[in-house]
Amino acid sequence: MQIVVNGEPQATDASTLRELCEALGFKGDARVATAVNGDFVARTERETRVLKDADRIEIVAPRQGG
Amino acid sequence: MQIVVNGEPQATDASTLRELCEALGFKGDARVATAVNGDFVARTERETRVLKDADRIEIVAPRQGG
Amino acid sequence: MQIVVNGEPQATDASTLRELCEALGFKGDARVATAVNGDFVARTERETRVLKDADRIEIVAPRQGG
Amino acid sequence: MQIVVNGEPQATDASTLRELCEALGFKGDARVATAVNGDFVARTERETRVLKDADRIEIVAPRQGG
Amino acid sequence: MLDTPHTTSPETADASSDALTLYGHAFSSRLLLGTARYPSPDVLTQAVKASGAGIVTTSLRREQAGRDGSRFFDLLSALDVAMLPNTAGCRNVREAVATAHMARELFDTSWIKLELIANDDTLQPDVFQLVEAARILVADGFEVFPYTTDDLSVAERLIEAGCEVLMPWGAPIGTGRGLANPYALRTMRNYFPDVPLIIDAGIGRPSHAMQAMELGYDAIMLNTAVALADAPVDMARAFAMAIDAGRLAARAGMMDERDMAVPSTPVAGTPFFEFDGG
Amino acid sequence: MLDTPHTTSPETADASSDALTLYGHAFSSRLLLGTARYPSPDVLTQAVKASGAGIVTTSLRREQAGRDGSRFFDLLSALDVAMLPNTAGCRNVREAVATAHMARELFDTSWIKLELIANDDTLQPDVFQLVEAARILVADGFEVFPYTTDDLSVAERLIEAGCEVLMPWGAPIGTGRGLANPYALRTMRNYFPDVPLIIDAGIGRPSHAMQAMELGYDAIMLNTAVALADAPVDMARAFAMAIDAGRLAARAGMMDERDMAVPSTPVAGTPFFEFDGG
Amino acid sequence: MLDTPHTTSPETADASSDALTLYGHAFSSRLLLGTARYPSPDVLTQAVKASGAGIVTTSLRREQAGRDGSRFFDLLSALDVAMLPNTAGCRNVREAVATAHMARELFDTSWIKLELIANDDTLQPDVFQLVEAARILVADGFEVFPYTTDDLSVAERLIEAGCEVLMPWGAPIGTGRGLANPYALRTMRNYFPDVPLIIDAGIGRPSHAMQAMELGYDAIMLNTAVALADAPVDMARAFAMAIDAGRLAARAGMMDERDMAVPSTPVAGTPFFEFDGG
Amino acid sequence: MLDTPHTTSPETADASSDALTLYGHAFSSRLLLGTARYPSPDVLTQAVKASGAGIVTTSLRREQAGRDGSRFFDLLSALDVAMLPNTAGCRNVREAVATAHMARELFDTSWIKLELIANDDTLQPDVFQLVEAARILVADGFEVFPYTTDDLSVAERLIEAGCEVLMPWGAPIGTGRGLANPYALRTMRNYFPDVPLIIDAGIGRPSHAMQAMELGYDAIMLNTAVALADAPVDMARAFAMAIDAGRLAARAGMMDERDMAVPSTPVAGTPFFEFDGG
Repeated sequence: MQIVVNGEPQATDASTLRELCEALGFKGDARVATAVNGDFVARTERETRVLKDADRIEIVAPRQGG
Repeated sequence: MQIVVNGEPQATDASTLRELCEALGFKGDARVATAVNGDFVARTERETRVLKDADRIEIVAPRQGG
Repeated sequence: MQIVVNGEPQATDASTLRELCEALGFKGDARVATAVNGDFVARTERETRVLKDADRIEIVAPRQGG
Repeated sequence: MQIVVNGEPQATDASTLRELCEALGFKGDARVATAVNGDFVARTERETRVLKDADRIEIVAPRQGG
Repeated sequence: MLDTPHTTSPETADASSDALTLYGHAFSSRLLLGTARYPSPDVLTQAVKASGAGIVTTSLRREQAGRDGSRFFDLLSALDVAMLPNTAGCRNVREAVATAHMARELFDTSWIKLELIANDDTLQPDVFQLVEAARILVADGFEVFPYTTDDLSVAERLIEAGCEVLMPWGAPIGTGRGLANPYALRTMRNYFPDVPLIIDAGIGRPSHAMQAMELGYDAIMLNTAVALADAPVDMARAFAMAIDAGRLAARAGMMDERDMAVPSTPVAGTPFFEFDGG
Repeated sequence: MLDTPHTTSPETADASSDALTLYGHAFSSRLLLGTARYPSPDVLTQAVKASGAGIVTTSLRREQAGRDGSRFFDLLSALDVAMLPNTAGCRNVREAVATAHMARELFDTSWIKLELIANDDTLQPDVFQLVEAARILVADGFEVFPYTTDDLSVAERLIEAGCEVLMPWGAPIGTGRGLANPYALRTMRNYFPDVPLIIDAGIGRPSHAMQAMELGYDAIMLNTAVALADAPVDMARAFAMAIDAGRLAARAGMMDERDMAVPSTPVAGTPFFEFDGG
Repeated sequence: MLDTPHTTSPETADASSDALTLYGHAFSSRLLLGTARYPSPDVLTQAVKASGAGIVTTSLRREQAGRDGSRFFDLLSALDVAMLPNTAGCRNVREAVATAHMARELFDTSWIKLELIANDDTLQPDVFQLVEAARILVADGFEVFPYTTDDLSVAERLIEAGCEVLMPWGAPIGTGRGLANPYALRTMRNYFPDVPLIIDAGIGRPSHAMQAMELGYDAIMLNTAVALADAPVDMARAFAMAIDAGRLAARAGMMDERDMAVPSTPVAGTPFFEFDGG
Repeated sequence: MLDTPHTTSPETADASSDALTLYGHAFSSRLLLGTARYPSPDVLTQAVKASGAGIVTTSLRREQAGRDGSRFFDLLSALDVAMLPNTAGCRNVREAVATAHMARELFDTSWIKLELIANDDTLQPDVFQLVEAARILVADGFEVFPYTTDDLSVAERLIEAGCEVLMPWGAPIGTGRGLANPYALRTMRNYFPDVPLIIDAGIGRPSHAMQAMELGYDAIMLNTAVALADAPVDMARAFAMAIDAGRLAARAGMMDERDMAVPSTPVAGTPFFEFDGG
């Protein structure tokens, strides 16, 4: 399955958002937040969020800001 | 029938907007424009525009402006 | 003898500036400074400074300033 | 005799300011004004103004200005 | 009803080498003059003539019974200028739309100076209702002159709505303060290089109008500064000259500002100068 | 040697209802134009004509051997304007006095624009030497136009010295910054209501000149802003218009600034208005 | 997820006699400091401490695979300040809303600094999308800090949408120009006397921040002016002092400006004074 | 007679790493406070303390017969500050010189704040008499603090006369207008990088004082802005903070102004960004 993670196209076997996060090395308690196709997906919903081909995933963390 | 003309309550026997204009001394070619209950009524529609109780009529003319 | 003290005309019997100061109630250690006819007269010179008719005396003290 | 004309040192045989002007090619009616050693010398006085060694001469003409 | 501004001699867009073109109509003057607050109709007439304005703004107001409504219109018609009616005093979209329609019928023009006022303190536009009303009126066939601010996001919405001219304020109406934010107005000019931009409101002195023209604005709309001058007719002429001069200067390429002084008179050849300091 | 400015058609002081009168000579234009830094003599000539200036400033500089010195003079003479020679570049009283005398002979005029420069950074006047030189020159029969600052104590000394005109700077020469201290210039205008005051130096844009005229200044002297414009001739005309318009505005009584907005279009009779808020 | 700003020692609203209260939380400091563009994390840490800020702004950005995302968060957590995440870079409502939700989860706070940018030249807010996003986020339980302009009609919509704080810009982000339109900002302050108003963006110097506080603004948000100073830590302290001093001055009742001078030292009793002029 | 300012605990010039040094005496505060126009002696005392000022200005005035003249002096002596007497109200050199001598005896100090007033409208210095009096007083052993303008040619004469400090005005005394000509004051600062320059007069708000410090001025002298505040003691503290913060900022290297916006929050890694515009 081809998806886009943080703007970069890539292939994945993960079937849920949680599996994707784990596959990318984000542990369960990592301070990251997620969105799929432009909509926020809460941490608690990652497990039930099924991925499909061409999904666009955002995985973000706290950074400096003005 | 009680109506409001240019903000002033008054009684009228006019059944149409055209009759009202005539009753108020505005001739057919007077350079005035009209609205009823907040909506513009074109000169050509005054004859067919039937008035009803509590209608609010505006009759306006060109003036100075900035 | 008629003199002017701080802008006010007055008569005096004092023959020196020191005598005038004393006559006006300024003690020897009073924190006042003096000028005669527009020129500064130091405290130490008051005793020897002879007054003459029409002299204009200034006797000033510290005040607020900006 | 060594003099300075308009800031440039030069030798001259001229004995008067008028002779110097002529030697430099300024005709009698040229629209130039003169100074010697910092002082203005009027056109009418050039003939009688005797030059001496080390004199500093200015010969100026109208120019653009702001 | 005509879809052109009412004027007996409309110039065409190529009538002049530096015409102001608004909705396809060309004007040699870059001053739009308001018609309110003059000491008398006669002074108004003379001021309009002295200003050289090709466009004057007007309003509509309630008429007294028995009048024929044409006195003021006839006064202006004699002046051979385009009339640009406004929606001054409107507080909501519905009022503004109805007023625009009445104006179109009264003044025989599809031009409308769209004003939607947010509050009495500043008489600033309510930018949300302004955009909404502009959309409706453009769809109804109007050619809209929106009284707006220097806000670029509002300006873009107005252009999207179909406005071909924008009228940002210089300062609140009637204050005479000039350009309250020249930096923002300069930015706006640069951001919309091809849209006719007319400063509307806040101009108090001819030098204010000139400053705006030097910034590259296309035209100036004003009223109070002329009408309330001690000598309105002379002031109208002063504004006309200032605006023409500002336009000319903007096109003639003004010098840049510098921090340090530089002599205008040439330094070379200065008498008495010597290397030792002379 | 004449004691009048060199011009073939001097206007008399009553030639115009609003003439600028300087040392008994009247001028209809209130612009004094410098003659330096133009791209060519031809552009200079055209710019002077376009400006309508009645007075131009000049200098004197060292002449090359063999020249007859009259080329530039003849160029200006053809323009029928008064010439006001300056002492630009002078750093001390003696230089300035000698320069003034040379200028009087060269330009057939007792007018002198007196400049005594204090430093290169600002080219500001050295106010001490300025006053001293003015005293000497007035005693020598000159009519002095002193380049000064907005300092009132200096101005009073210059007037006491016999100067009948003052030329305060707007900003340092050649900076084009406009009026660096409008507040002080306004104070100066009010303090000397009857002395001709000419802003000299620092003007960069026509709106700067106009602002000064609106403050009540009598005339504007400028050079770089025209000479270094992309189109000097057009810019000369723009300044001429701006200065005339500023004069007209100052006399026509400008409106006062306000903090709060006030409608220009009348409120009475606004359609849709009702007591419940309409 | 908490609905309070993340800080280990939140002050309560009555903790101080002159606290800044934002959505029920009280802060003794009236400076909000951005955390971007510092030379190093260590300088950032020191600058936050030196500033005394009770609130710092943050963002969220894409994380690299394998990271645990907490490094920057932990750095700030150690500083005992409230974090106010922003939506910087968002161009439309949907992005802004999703970003706000991610921020709420990441920073354990319902506070969001809502930025919806209209264009790159000015980075000004898109006021239409701003209001729309504010409505959605308030409905979703956020406490919104909208980055807005000095436009009163926009401000009123934001307040209607449920914003209890407004953050008007002083000038475009990162320009350091200070208050581009002090007149409009003064009007805004007077129009909303009871709404906390925080100047956000454009501050370049401590005197700019102080001027805003003297106008009666409640607080100042800034970043670049500290981060890009030669000595950021000292500059943070300078801003803290300026803002505190400005607050103090605004409450201490500043003197009015005058046109004419008036002596400070008393005139009565001046030596050498006489009626003939002394 | 002492040749030092009267203070019971003079700091030495190396007491502080950033001391203000005037005629060999070092002060940690960069505020000089006037002592006139306070509501009461008690408020004056508290304001001086709150200001942290190391120097206060004073005058001398005619004393009533029978007084011992020391009440005001004793009030200030208790405050442990240096006293700087002025010659306020003097109109000619002779008065100023005599006043300075009387002040030296009265206040046990060779310091004198030299004021020679040109006119009542502006209370500006008469720059000619100022320089003349400065020469005389320096020869008489005084350490002169001249109240002057931003004129560089005057400043150079004062320095030549032996003044080691200059006190240019910001605006006319008592007007509270702030820096009337920041451009000229910036030029002055750059022209005299090593001379202590103290802004004297015209300061109305702490942000005015801060602006001057940001320009690099060494200290600020003020009176009316504190004395006529609604809460003079708080205002004194606000000025103290503003001046310290301005000094700190000037040394911490402020960012440069820009025309175009630049994001503070990093652009890289912005979520939802895509090459097709995302």
